[in-house]
Amino acid sequence: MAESYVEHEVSHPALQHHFENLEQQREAGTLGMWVFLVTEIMFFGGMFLAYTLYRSKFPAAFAIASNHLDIKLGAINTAVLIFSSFTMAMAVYNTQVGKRRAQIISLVLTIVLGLGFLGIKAVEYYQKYEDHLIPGSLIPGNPFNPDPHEMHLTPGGSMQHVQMFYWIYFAMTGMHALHMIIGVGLLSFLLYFSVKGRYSPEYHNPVEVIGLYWHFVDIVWIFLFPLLYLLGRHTGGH
Amino acid sequence: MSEHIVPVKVYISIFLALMVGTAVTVLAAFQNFPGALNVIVAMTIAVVKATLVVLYFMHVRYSARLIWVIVASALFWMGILFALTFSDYWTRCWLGCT
Amino acid sequence: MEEFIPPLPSRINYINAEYGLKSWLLTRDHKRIALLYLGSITFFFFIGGVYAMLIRLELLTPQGDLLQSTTYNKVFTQHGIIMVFFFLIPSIPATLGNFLVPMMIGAKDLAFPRINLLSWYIYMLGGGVTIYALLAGGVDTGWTFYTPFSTTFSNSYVVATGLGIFINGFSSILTGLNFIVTIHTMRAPGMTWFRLPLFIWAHYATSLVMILGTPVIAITILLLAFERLAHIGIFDPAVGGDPVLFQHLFWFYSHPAVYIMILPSMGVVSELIANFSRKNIFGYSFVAFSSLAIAVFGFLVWGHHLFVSSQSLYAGMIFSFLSFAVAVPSAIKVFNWTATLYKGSISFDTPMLYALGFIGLFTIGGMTGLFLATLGVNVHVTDTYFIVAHFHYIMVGGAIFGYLGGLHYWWPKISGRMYPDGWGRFSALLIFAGFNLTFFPQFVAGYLGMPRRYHAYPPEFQVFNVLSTAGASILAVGYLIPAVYLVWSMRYGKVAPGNPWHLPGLEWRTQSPPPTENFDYTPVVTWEAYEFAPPEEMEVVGKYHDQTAEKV
Amino acid sequence: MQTPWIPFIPPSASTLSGKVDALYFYLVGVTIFFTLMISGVLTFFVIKYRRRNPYEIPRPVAGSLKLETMWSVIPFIIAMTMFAWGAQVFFQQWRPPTNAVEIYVVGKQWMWKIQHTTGQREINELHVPVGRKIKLIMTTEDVIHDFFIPAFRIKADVVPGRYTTLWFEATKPGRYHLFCAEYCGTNHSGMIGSVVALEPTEFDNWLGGNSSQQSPAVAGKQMYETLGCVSCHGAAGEGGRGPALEGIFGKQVVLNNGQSINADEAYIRESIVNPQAKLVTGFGPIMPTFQGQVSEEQLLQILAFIKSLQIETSQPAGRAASPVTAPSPAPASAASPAAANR
Ligand code: HEA
Ligand code: HEA
Ligand code: HEC
Ligand code: CUA
Ligand SMILES: [Cu+2]
Repeated sequence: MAESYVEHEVSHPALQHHFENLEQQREAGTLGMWVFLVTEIMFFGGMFLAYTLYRSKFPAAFAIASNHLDIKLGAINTAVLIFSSFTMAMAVYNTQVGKRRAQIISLVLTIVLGLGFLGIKAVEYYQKYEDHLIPGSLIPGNPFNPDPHEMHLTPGGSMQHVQMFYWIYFAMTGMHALHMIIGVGLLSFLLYFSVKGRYSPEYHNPVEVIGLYWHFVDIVWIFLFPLLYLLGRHTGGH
Repeated sequence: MSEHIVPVKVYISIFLALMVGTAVTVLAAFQNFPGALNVIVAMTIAVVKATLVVLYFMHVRYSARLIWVIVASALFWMGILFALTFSDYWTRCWLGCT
Repeated sequence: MEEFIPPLPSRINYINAEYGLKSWLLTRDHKRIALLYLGSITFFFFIGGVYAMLIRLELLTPQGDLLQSTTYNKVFTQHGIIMVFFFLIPSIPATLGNFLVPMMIGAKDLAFPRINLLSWYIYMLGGGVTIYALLAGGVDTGWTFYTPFSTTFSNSYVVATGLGIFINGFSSILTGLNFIVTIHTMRAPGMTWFRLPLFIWAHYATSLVMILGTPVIAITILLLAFERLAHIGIFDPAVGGDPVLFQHLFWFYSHPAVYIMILPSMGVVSELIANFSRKNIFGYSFVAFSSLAIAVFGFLVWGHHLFVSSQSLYAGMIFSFLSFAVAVPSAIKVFNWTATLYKGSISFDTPMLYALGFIGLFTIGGMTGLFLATLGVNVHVTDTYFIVAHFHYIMVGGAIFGYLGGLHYWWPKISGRMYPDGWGRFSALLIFAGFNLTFFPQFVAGYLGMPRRYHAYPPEFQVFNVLSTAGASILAVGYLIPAVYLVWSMRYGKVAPGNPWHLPGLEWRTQSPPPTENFDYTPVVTWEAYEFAPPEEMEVVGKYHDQTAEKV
Repeated sequence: MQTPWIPFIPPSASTLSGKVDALYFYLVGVTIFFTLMISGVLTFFVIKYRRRNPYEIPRPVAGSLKLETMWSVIPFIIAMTMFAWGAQVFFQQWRPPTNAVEIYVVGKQWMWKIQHTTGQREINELHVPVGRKIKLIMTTEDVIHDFFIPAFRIKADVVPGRYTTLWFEATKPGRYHLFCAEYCGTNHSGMIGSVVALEPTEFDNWLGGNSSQQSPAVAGKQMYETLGCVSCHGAAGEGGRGPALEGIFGKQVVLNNGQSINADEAYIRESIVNPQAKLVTGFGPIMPTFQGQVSEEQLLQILAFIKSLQIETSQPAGRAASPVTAPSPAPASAASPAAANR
């Protein structure tokens, strides 16, 4: 039981008082984000479960409903999001190697692509609104009431289950979009501090951590796209 | 635990692979594969894409073992949620449905 | 025994470091945040307790004469919701855990102090929304919110209450996240995983459950709220959904949540048993790993709440089997605690009385859990008072006993004052007696068939209900006494030395109350957990160690 | 209560209740054993090793792998005995015997509506004969309820949109509690009633005294006609624009996606309220949904009618393959739907 104490290092301005050094702070930040992403996975997991259950119960209705989604916009959006993930990765890279300008450009691009994704999503939502495909009375005054003929309601599908598909669709893409909006907010925050020159090769944990979040949101979409837009296409894509 | 800087080349190849994956999954969706194969193909491609993002964009390939454990446990718990819920739904009719 | 500690000039601690409301409301000090939580959960406990007394008074007579049936339904629902989500889940982690996790591992604070403060605000916001819902008209779905009653048929404030619980969930997630990261990255030099006090292991396991389970209840409640508002649904059979899916998702969280409630308490009891018998815990690694095992296996058994819900018979068997498996780690703990006492030097301070009470009552509560996990018996006793008795034995007799024991044990550290020991022991015994009188008769009433959530009941059950209500009155008094003397002691209690019990834990090797950064220097740990030594050898590892907190 | 009052045990009045009680006593025994053992050892240690001197530091005791294994394995084994026994009783509770008399139960906020196959209706009361196996086919019109008869040690949720079953064989005549055990709203505690178990002869008298009512199958036939099912499925279910319904109950039906499915209660119910969900091969999606037009009770009646169709069909093969729904042993065969069919 010897008496020994660990002295503080000379500290970096970004070092918070309760950490010993930047390395520890970085480790904590990254670990924190990963743990948070685990909660996100479970959060979406509940919806994926509901989706899987009902698709297996009502395959025909889900195929019909899914065929009515705009596959072009969906695919474009997937590309947009993957691209934004790439620019995000580049933002981290440029910070790590200390290229300020390239770092700012990558962040701006990521934000623009993120907004682009949200814009396209909004167009899609609007189409669904026009087709009266918003389930239940989510939008008061515009209840779920698609034209059955439009829907090509084929043998084995029931309108009720089509509506259920759309509820799951809106719940999942809506939650995803919410995460995108939060992500764009976080990126703007990063951009602001990048312009002020806060991040450097020694200290860039926020860029990294927000990058992790952004990639996670991308991954969710990588699953949503085939599940919502693609499965059931082969039964007769309209 | 000094950090690993991934070269730009790797990022670009991953990006391209993801784009190709997207194209393939769209094309595959219109093919009429037998049985449940459509689902399997679509999900396999999605899993591959997600793995690429996790390993390279999210740097897990170069990260501490703890991060691997975290990623694995998230998947494991999703697995629990699915497996045990479906243990109910799939066996409901074993005794004849009512 | 204070001779060992040379009196030093009184100095600044976390309480008197800064003054003013603002310094509290904007604090990032985990110890102050713990006190903020302590105040708020006590408030919610008393609200929940008043509801409990209303339940008990109503059930004094078989006719529903005191409250109307709608009111009664709201009362037990709100009792359950407040006690579970706003009292018991945050109780130990957010107060004792918040205060002690950094101190026990030799850190200056939690990894994310701002997030820690945020979690308190989220808790208060969630609590505020819930209180609003209660005042606006209340909610009558039962704390389980089963659909389609909650989505379609109830006309009470389901959405607002759900929102409160949803918000509150994030506070729990953030606390868990903070603990996990802190325990991983901020242990003092020499504090290896197997030198961690068992309290830390328990909190680590609890945090795992918090981050893995809570998001699922969050999304479930959110979907429920939307389904109610928009008349759509994956849970509502009228529009093609399956109400049993809701039950799966609800219990996927809420069963593990019962381990959020009990694991921290088990952690406290491990500390108490070891420290008040001055023994290293018997089978340290078994106790540590059983916490993790409970956290992991706890996720595999949720379907035992669905045995009669029309769930598949085979799923029922799987869940029953796994429920029995999860009982084994609990058994390991109970036996190791008992064995720890062997050849110890056992004192009977108030915290130890609570710990001993815990072991006994938890055993009864846990064993009756096995009744419920036994399929054939479950069919008869589910949704009767047998269940009510089971979970109160664990949640009140177990979890709250652990909480009160811990609160007394660390009170000198938290407040810098001693509580009156005589009163402490007296109220511990009173609570023990009142508790058993309240809930034991409910086992009997339950097996006789008295259903739960009944506002009026057939007269033959009255005798058990009278006993129960009598017990609850004793219990209420028993809870009031500590509330009074603890508050009293903050001002008038004997000043506590840094290490009043002469214990080896890091939290005792600094002054009471601790300074803002806990230790003046980062301590270096060279001893094992629960390595007892003569007091003069268990030296202080922070620089100063004074005996007297400054009197305000 | 007519049964003798055994302390702390509700009246035991079904073939199952003794089995549940035996298991329960086993559990009580194990619990008492462990509780006494632990509190006994605890008390002993606490007294024996109480602190005698404030300075004493006991010697640390190392753990013992042997002990740890012992107290993990033994409780596990004990737990497995509970599991196995419990599962065995559960199977008996859950698997209805094939030759049981069916009774329909519909839960509704806040009452139980019961109908016997012979037509007698009851509310919040259920008359059953002693010594005969009874199977309840249950559903609900609104929220989840739970049919609980403590004296028989059985209960099961009734779930909207589904059919659940319970079975029992009463052993002692008497009047027993019937509770709703799943919280269902304002008057949950008022959703109670009684189960009256009668000696078979008394029961037959009771049935006879109440025989003016239509049997569910007859009522179902009327529904079948007024709802216009006849126009597609034919007057006696012989088929037309829609598939034949004769003898379909309990048989495999081939769907248009090539799968085949057992035509049980749930399937027939779904075919009526949501006909598009599963289409019989060779037929288009022309059957309209009847959701909202028929109550759960009426659905059960139509179901009874469709079931009854197979009694008269000359295809015993179809019946043999099905979980046989034997004709009710009750005497009121005059009200049998078959007769009405002719
Ligand atoms: C802190 C809370 C807590 C804890 C820790 C537990 C622990 C356990 N619970 Fe409990 N439970 C609740 C809170 C809790 N429960 C609540 C709130 C409900 C009702 C919810 C509602 O519907 O409102 C409930 C309901 C409930 C049910 C559902 C009943 C129903 O609705 O039909 C079941 C069924 O299996 C169950 C089982 C168990 C088991 C097996 C354990 C085990 O973990 C217990 C393990 C402990 C021991 C076994 C004791 C120690 C061991 C020994 C002394 C050695 C001897 C051991 C052996 C021989 C194995 N509980
Ligand atoms: C942590 C969880 C927790 C705690 C601590 C308690 C504590 C208590 N509970 Fe609770 N209870 C639940 C969780 C909890 N309960 C849950 C989840 C349910 C299920 C709800 C549902 O069905 O949806 C339930 C249901 C429940 C019922 C069943 C209701 C029903 O099914 O109809 C009953 C009945 O006796 C009951 C009683 C009590 C009593 C007497 C206490 C006592 O221990 C409380 C004692 C405390 C005080 C009394 C407060 C302190 C003293 C004062 C404030 C002084 C002032 C007092 C007076 C004016 C008298 N509870
Ligand atoms: C407009 C014509 C029409 C009417 C009216 C109609 N049905 Fe049908 N019914 C069909 C057709 C066509 C099918 C086969 C396709 C399907 O499964 O939906 C069918 C299938 C069924 C089935 C499943 C049969 C099987 O072999 O699996 C049942 C049961 C049924 N109907 C009952 C009813 C009842 C009861 C009513 C009245 C309340 C009714 N039908 C009214 C046309 C009709
Ligand atoms: Cu019906 Cu409770
Ligand atoms: Cu449980």
